[in-house]
Amino acid sequence: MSEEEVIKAISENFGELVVESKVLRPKKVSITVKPEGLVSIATFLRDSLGFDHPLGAGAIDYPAENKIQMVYYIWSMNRRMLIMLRADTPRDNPRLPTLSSVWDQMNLHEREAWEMFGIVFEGHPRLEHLLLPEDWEEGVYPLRKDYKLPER
Amino acid sequence: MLIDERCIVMAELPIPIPIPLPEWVVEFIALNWETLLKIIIIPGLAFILLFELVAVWFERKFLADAMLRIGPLYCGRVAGWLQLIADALKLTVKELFAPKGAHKVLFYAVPVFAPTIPALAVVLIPFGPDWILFRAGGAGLLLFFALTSLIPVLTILAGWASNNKYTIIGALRSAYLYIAAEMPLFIAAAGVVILAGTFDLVEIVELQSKMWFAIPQFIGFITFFIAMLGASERVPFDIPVAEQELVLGWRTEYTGIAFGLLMTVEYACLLAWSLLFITLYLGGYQGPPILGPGTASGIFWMLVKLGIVVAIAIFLRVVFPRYRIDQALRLGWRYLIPLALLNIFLTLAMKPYMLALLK
Amino acid sequence: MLKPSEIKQGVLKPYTVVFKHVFRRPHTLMYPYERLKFSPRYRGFITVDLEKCNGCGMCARACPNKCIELVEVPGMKHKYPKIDYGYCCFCGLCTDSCFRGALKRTEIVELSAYRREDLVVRPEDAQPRPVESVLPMLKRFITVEIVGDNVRYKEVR
Amino acid sequence: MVVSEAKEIMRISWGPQHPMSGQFRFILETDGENVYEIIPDFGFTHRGIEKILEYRTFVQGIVPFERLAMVDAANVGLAYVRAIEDAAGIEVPKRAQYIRTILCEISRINSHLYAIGLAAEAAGGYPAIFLWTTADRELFLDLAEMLTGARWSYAFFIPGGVRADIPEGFKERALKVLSYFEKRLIAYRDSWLENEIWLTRSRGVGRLSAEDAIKLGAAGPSLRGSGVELDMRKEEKYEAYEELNFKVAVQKEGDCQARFMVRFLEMIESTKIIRQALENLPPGPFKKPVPPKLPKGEGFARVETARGEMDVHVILDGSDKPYRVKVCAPSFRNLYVISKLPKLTKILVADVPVVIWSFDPWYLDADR
Repeated sequence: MSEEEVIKAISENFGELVVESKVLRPKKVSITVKPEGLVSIATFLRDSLGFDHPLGAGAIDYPAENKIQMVYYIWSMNRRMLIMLRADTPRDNPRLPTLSSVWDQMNLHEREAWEMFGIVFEGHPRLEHLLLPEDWEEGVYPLRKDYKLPER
Repeated sequence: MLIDERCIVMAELPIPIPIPLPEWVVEFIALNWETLLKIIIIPGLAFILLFELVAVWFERKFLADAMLRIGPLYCGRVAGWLQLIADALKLTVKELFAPKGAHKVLFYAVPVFAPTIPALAVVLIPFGPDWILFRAGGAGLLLFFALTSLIPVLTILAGWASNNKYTIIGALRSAYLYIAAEMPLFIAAAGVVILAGTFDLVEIVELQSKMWFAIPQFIGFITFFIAMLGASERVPFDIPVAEQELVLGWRTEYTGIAFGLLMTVEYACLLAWSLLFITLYLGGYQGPPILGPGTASGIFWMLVKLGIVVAIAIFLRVVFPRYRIDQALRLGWRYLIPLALLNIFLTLAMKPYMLALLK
Repeated sequence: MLKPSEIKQGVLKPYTVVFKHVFRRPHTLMYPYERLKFSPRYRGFITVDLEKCNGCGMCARACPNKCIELVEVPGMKHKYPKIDYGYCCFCGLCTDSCFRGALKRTEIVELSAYRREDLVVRPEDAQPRPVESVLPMLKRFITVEIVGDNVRYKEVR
Repeated sequence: MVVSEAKEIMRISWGPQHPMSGQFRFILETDGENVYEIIPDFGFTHRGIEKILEYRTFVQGIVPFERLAMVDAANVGLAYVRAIEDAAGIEVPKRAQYIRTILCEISRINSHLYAIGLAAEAAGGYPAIFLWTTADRELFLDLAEMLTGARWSYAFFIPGGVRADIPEGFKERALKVLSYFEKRLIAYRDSWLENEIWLTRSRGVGRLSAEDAIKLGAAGPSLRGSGVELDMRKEEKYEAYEELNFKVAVQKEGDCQARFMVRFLEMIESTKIIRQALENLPPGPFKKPVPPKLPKGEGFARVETARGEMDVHVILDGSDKPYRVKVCAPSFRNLYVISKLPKLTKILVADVPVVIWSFDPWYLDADR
């Protein structure tokens, strides 16, 4: 099943939920999804399309378009293909459903995205600080563009 | 009092003592200088401390060579021999303190009493036909085992007294290990006793004049060596001191000279067990008389064999990792004890042929 | 139970192989008295050639940790780079970015100082100097030669 | 602090100041012998590399990026450089690809030697192999210093190629070092791989099955130790790995011994790769000039570092600094697998160092 078939399979089952899907590089597919369909598409990817090996997840802050994009990198072991599952949320009140039920490892990546970008993940078992110290003051999200690094 | 009388008395001494001593002291030395020599020099205090210094220096220098590095170098200009004395002195001047909530009396009692036990065990080992501190006759071997089995008791006391959760785990582990190591030692030694017919160490050594017991008792020889490593906690079995998990086992809370004394316990244990190993299997002081008949060549041969056995045991530290506690216990209970029992059956079955071999 | 072949392979062979290593030459180097001879590309202390440098500041822009600052040198017409070794990570990007070849790498690594301010080296002090000036007790330079299956330390002048 | 009275489970803190844990803290829930829970405590060495990179140009960014897994600086630096080249569509000349492969494999051998030394020392005592590996790493550090000028943090790759060409005399020196190293590997195998007590300590300990390794997201030797053949050098065919033939080291048992063996075999493969790369080194330029400001774009690179597959996602916005750099670090996933291991197999307190060091985590890589 090459890249196009994966995109076709997803668009058939979740037509309207998929905002945009394109083939970045040979064997690398990028799919942007509405937040509501995130969990269903993720379970579909894992169970029927065989994307079982999670690599990581991170967020990107676009203050110009007032959105934060969360990207999940998943690798399929038998298809030898990588998929980047993306979901956009508004910048002022970022909320996303958690994928830790689908891929267990996303639990840690979502905690990091929460403390660095402020994305609140509904249903996340334990939203706590992962990398930052416990006494990091609330509301300050270091990886956002408006947090300026003190220039030496 | 005629001066010459005192000089005569002193003249009989092998070493003339120039300093003026009170009357009764000279009398006392003149009468039993031989036992004093035994107590202080050869199998006594100086020997044990000197052995510990040389063994630690040897371990550092020899293992460093195997690891392609140099080891102590600058202390004492020649291959760092002074390093050990410097370390010992350093330990004496270090501050001595007990952790909060520790049982003070017990905490300091253990390092004081612990080295005496293996030192007492060394007393029973014959270094020559008549060069033995305490000729225990028929109870030589039994007394040795009775003494050495006191060590785990003190370890547990030390572990408990330091009021630290790691030391308790370390102390209990060393107790399990000691039991698993002592059983094969008893049974293997029983094989030798059956062959020799007596518990007296001197007679056991005399019997080995023509052929060492290692050859007829080969299985016992191997089990005794492995179990000896377990009893003196040398490398494959130094689990109680496993720094990866328990930092330093039951010795963690000790500082200063208390720590130094506990290190002496470890090396004195190694000394005691390897001396027994030599008397039981490698023919004690038997050997071609190089330094003339009698005790001199006996002591020489004992030291040579001791050097070889301890070198082999110490070199294991750089070759093998450490057993886990349950693997060590399994080795002790499942492999060493059956092997030792097999050895006893063999000796019982083939005793007449072995005796013919020995005569 | 261990089969005899297992014992020979698993116990005796490691013992003998490690024992053979006792007779090999140790790899320790007596540092202050003998010192490794680094390759000509080694990235150590950086010297500033006051004639070639025209004060363009390319090196200051290239430095990832912003350790280089252009300062006036009394008696010279324009500014020269002053390097703060407290922040420098010896990546060598400044020497590569200087197209006039004014910044040169040397093999001196003995740059420790008692105070943080002493780590800042002004351009006029950053002149090339031999290693002996930094290591007075140095006896010989060493290069590592491989002879058969052994490593030998050869002295090089 | 006691967690549950019923089973007397006590919570022991392992690290960050612990002889065998390196600068990382694990919280062990154990009852003295059995370990029921290993909770990694991330963040002790978090430096915010992803934020620092947004304030540095591309060439300057390589220096902090390499400090993610400094012991394997070449492969890690390559991940960032390839991500930028992928984003801006830069073509690297052939000779630069070969030089990059050579330095990457030298750095891989360095990293594996470091890992093997510590894995051996984790099993207890002070085995000689722990210091032999340090002694033999010196030769490879000298090789890297001859090529790049630095022993550890090379900063040798830049978008468009490498910073300098191979010096003369490098090839003969490298071939001599490699033949010496192969003799040393025989000494390692004889003294350690068949070492009876090492086998009892590592065989069957920390067993990770193939589908668990895939599901939990193990990386690199930890994945290949469980029988899953995934090596980015064969998948992505980057740099010169396409023309060089080498095997992917895979073991099936999935225990500590298998992971140790995978690293050992990978070192042998690396020597073969370096030899082939040195033999047919193509002529031509070693660097292509690249403008400081790169066009807008998005790039993704996957490089097989010594610890596993590192994925870097770079987004450029037309300026000379990256807009956002997302790093998926292999040690982060390996540490996650370690935390799930007590649920899969029985682990004793004495096994914890052997298990942890068989995954060879690099904590700065995990904390980013």
